Amino acid sequence: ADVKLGVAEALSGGAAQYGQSIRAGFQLAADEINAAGGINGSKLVLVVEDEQGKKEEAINAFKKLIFQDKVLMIFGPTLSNSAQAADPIAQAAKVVVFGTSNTADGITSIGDHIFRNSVTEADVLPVTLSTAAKKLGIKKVAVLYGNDDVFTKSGYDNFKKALDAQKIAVTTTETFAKGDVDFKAQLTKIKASNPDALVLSALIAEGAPIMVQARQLGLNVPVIGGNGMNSVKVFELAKGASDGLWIGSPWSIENQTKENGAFIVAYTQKYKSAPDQFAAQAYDAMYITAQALKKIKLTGDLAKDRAALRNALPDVKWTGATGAFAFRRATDKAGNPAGYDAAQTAIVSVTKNGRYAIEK
Amino acid sequence: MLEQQLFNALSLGSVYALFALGFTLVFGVLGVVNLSHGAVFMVGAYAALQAVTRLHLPLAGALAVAFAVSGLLGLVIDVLVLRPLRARNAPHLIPMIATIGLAIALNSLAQGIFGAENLRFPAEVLPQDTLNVAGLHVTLLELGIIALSFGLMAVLLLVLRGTQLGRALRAIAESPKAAALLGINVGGLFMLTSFVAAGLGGVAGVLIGLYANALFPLMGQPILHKGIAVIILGGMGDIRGAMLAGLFLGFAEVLSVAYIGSTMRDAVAFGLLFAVLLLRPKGLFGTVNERKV
Amino acid sequence: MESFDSFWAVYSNLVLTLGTNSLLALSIYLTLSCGMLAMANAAFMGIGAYAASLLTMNAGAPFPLALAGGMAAPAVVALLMGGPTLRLSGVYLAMATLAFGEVVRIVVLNTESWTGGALGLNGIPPLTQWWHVALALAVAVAVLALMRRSKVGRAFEAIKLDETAAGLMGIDVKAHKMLAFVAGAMLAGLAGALNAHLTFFIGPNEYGFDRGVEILTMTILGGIHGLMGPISGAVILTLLPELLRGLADFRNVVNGLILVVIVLFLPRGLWDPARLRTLLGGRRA
Amino acid sequence: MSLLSVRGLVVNYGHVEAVRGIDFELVAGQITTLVGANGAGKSTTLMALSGLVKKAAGEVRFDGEEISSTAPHRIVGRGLVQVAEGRATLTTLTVRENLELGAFTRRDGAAARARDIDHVFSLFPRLAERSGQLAGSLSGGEQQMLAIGRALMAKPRLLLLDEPSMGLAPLIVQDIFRTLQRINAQEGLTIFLVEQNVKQALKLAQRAYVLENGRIVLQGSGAELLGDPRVQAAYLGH
Amino acid sequence: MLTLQSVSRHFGGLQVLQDVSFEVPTGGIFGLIGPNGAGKTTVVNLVTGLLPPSSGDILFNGASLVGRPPHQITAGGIARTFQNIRVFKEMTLLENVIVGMHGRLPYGPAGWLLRLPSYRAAERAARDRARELLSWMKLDHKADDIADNLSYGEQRKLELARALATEPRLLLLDEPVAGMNGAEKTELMAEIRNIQARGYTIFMIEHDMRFVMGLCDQIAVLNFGRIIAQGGPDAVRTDPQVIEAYLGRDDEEMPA
Ligand SMILES: Nc1ncnc2c1ncn2[C@@H]1O[C@H](COP(=O)(O)OP(=O)(O)OP(=O)(O)O)[C@@H](O)[C@H]1O
Ligand SMILES: Nc1ncnc2c1ncn2[C@@H]1O[C@H](COP(=O)(O)OP(=O)(O)OP(=O)(O)O)[C@@H](O)[C@H]1O
Ligand SMILES: [Mg+2]
Ligand SMILES: [Mg+2]
Repeated sequence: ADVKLGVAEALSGGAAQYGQSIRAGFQLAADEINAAGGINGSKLVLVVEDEQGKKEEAINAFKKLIFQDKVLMIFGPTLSNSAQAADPIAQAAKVVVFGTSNTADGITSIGDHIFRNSVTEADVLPVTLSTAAKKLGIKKVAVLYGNDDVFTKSGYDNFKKALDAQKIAVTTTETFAKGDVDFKAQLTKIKASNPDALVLSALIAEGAPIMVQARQLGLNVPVIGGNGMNSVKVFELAKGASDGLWIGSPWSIENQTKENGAFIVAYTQKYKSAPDQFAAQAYDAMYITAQALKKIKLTGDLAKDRAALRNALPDVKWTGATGAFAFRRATDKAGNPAGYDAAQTAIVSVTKNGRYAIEK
Repeated sequence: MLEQQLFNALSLGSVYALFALGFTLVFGVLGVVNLSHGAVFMVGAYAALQAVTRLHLPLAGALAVAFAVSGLLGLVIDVLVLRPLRARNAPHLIPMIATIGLAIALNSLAQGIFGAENLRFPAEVLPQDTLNVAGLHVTLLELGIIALSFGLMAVLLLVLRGTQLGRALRAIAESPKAAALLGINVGGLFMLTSFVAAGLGGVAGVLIGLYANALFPLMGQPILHKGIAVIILGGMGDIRGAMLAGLFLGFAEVLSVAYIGSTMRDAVAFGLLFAVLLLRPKGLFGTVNERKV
Repeated sequence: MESFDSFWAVYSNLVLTLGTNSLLALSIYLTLSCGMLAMANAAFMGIGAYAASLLTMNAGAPFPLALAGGMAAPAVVALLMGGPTLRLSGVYLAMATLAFGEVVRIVVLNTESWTGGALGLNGIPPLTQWWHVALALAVAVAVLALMRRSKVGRAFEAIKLDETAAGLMGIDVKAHKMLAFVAGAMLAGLAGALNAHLTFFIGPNEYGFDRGVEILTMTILGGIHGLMGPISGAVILTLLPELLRGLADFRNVVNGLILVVIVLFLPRGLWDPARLRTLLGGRRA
Repeated sequence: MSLLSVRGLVVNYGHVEAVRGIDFELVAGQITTLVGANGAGKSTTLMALSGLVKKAAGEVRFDGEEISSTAPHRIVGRGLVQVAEGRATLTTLTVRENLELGAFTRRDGAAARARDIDHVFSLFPRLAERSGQLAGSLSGGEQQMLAIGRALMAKPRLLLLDEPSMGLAPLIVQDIFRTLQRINAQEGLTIFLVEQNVKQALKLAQRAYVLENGRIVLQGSGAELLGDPRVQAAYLGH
Repeated sequence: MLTLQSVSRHFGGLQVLQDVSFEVPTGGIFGLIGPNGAGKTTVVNLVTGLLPPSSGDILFNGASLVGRPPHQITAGGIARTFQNIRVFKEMTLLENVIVGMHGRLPYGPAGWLLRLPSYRAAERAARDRARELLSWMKLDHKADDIADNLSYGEQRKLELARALATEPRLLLLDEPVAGMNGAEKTELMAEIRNIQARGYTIFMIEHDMRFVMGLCDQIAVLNFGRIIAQGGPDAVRTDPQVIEAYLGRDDEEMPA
């Protein structure tokens, strides 16, 4: 019998560009696995739902996947907000939910059926910052972040913790809002505060124009970016102004491992465009799940199979596009064991002449 | 720093005004808050991108394509949606709801065709170099946007105030029936207005797309929100009002970043807007047009 | 029975959302029925949602008390802002109320210690039961229906049709507008409180411009010639995306076009008693 | 010589039958009047002639050509111009701009327009004093003068007037009727006048029609109808 | 009953009323005439609280009306009709009239929420009274029609019925017969006399001289914001200033 896996991602609306990458990553991995014989002879079938990046839709999509389509488990949703709303549904129904792009704190505290392989910014940003600071001799930085978005705001929170911990002074902290097109007011102010570097928590949609406008204003300091800036699109969107961006992530398009190379080639062939981190993490998540599925025997009794998968998943070790991967137990608010986060090391790279160069 | 911020404010204000001019024209003449103007803006930007990447047109050509494509879209919307609603005497919020539906459809259509991710114009389209003018960092594009928005305002004002066409448009704005009795082709001028306003929206889409270095299917939405604020603050359909309110919003935003703090930017801007409306209940240039009892 | 259970398991949320959206549509119907295009309902919904969630999460308040708080908080805010704002008319009122909503959103973003800022509030207990929503909707409809037949409802209608003339009929225009505005805020707050306890999580961006426009769209699409109008609008607008799920990537294209078509063919809204009457062949006595 | 002839004109608003099949002629160079009670269908008739409401049946010939399906702006272009009920002046435009717009369908240039504006000013000197003022700030009588002056700017061959005396002071009413008479006498302009001020209208008109419930029930010369006892009872309040 | 004490009003630089004083005695019909734009409607707007006077005082039965909102002035016993008809077009005639009784319905929120007897009784009484008022205006056969479908003249009568519904002691009529023909005017004249006979005081603005002269026992003439004459119909009719400014020196009889 086929193995039905649910995919609930934002395929339309403002988060669609991430959701679509993610779907592409899943599809690629599932096709590869099926082509290689599937799971103990059964094919992986993806049941894809659009959750539009809205929490109500995510809840509806989860319920449909769990109760109507009777999937074995669910991948998604795209945004942390939606995860906060929808993951409790899966937890209550004792269905594994595997997030590949939810980086906000607290998601895996929801319960013991919540998994993710997205490395949280709490893990990555301190490394990025310390590497850049050491190599560049940075003493004081200006901070710029999007304050109306969970992703960029929690990135900022983690940057702030790391800056405090590493005793780096902050000259000024500025914010912008999603959808802004002009950042010159903030950048002019930042330039006047004379920082050694600009710490930037933004998604690429705003991050790229920020880089361009900073350079236009003569603000030529290095930019230390969060997870959201880790995309080859920066070379295109900030063409001519993309140098000097430091980012940390488990995945880099320049990471020359065998697994990553194979992924990039396969992805580029299938979709005619370069993959990003969202696709890479989705791709790996599918393989991680496949490892667990291979270890269990599917009985056709849905509740039993779901429980078996839940129990097999935490032990999976896998080396994929994002490097060596294992799960790490998270705790809930009371400190009791809950879901599973990713244990992975970050790669720090810096942009130069239209490429990422790995620094560490 | 102050000089630079003032210039930033001027160029941001001009960005808002550029968008708002076409928007307020439809509002003024057709009396419709056309919430598909953001989508039309986006269509113009994508059309120009196609013109540049596929037809290898220079910027001027791309702008012309954007004007034509968006303008035609505006025309089609007028003929297929707004005109039938006028003919049916639809209550006044109904056309607005129709344009919301259109915006949803157009935005998703663009996503279906071009994908959700950000695209941009090739860097060769417009030199991005910074000029140093009197200690200010200024780009060619910013100067262009400022000049264009002021120029457009001047042209629109000249047309509206000084020509028979302009007088006819103002007549329609006040009363289509009275205008028809003067021999004015009301339906035709509605179409012309829709075409020109949407065309201007498309041109704004290209320039603001260049400015932000990003095109994406929902690119019209954030600026639509600001645009609504601008045209209402300016006073129903008033061209000078739209320009002034655009600048007002630009200055409010930039100066609140500079002197109050960027987290409070939108609160200050919208708080000011709120305050201005309380002082001038019909916007900056709106006349209290209610007929006496 | 089993088929109902499985239906409920999949669609309970959708059905309850129909209820809360209907409350929202009624809330803006209230102000529209008094001639005001006030667009602060999304903000009021947010204020209600935050107030109620903070009451249950931080103060451990029982659910009924939280719901009451979720209605009272926006009512107080409406009362305070109504004074200066309600003398504006038409789109100017719409803009001022939208601007107010924007300010509320930014206040929420900037009061992180209370509201969680952009991160929102997580782990809201799912206390909303189906009968809470049903009861709230039933009570709201009953009160509004009774109101429509009283001097208050007539006063609203008169103000909508001609404010000056209404004042000269002895109607206290300001007070009635304020009543409609505050009552609308309470309904929106109730919807927000119920919704928050249905979805585990709330964040400030849910209560912005788009939500405000969505609420307005439901009401206008449904029609404002009776209470069934807003409710039918809410139902259509909530169900349509679900019904079109099969269309995948292009569902919003169809969704948007359906809106346009409905409006083109039913410009007075889905629920139009006058049209129903002519359809049924009857005429007003 | 009839400038305009109407045969079997029917106009409905949904279920309401406003005009139920009327025939009449307007003779070139004459003043013709149409009188009738409130809601008789007078304004509807004028609107139908101007193309602003659609006829359900019948034909309208203007200068020999069928115009009942022609677009309103084309009808104005041919010289059939209406001064609508309730002084449809454009309140947000100035007096001069209103007059300029009156000449919208003309293509004979700004100089000709300026000449004609002076002509209107000579007919209505009050307008000259207020040429730069917004029309909305004029008194009722002045707005009515403006509306007539603006219609004259189109160089009409046929001028339709819908209750030009409504709400005006007696002095102004006399003024306006005198002016209409003068324009008709001096320039030979054909005028079709709808009035509630039945006595004045009948005195002025060479020919008159009485409309009741959408039907023409009486016709004759102005003087004949003025003496008709039925008219006296129904419209003059004797 | 109504007293204006040197009332002035300007709009920006435009002086519309200057030192206007007159007194409307109880029980009669008082006329205000004058050229277009003289400020007549403005007087009514000042009295009904739609506009505040720039200076001067307006007294109703000895109490000042200045600064009171329109609904209180209505509650105090003044009602009006409008020069440009302002009926509630989408309501039925009956509803239009019942709206006029708003302040006279003695039930509170508990009444309508619980449909208490007080509510039912008041609503029933309002309905009956509304039908009665409509029958005064000979409109009762159209009570359930939508007001928008009425002809012009009927809408004017509906406005009158609606104004009466507020139970006023003083009725202000702004050009009640504009747009009516002679027969209709004659009919309305009789109805206004009936209303007066029922004990109402009437103040009216009208350009139709036969109507004004036939009905009013006192007339004031306003020109450029000043009262230029006041007195009985015959005195006003022959006043040279009034003829000069308003009536005109027509050799023919006045327009009817
Ligand atoms: N837009 C409309 N919709 C429906 N019915 C209408 C409309 N306009 C006019 N009517 C109806 O058509 C009939 C004729 O109206 P019309 O305005 O032609 O009368 P009129 O003779 O000009 O009256 P008045 O002297 O009051 O101006 C009336 O019964 C009126 O109620
Ligand atoms: N709200 C206002 N703002 C500015 N000017 C006004 C306003 N209301 C009235 N006016 C002006 O005041 C003057 C007097 O107007 P009013 O309406 O009182 O005249 P009226 O005597 O009633 O004239 P009519 O007989 O034409 O109705 C006019 O010049 C008018 O334009
Ligand atoms: Mg008429
Ligand atoms: Mg008046």
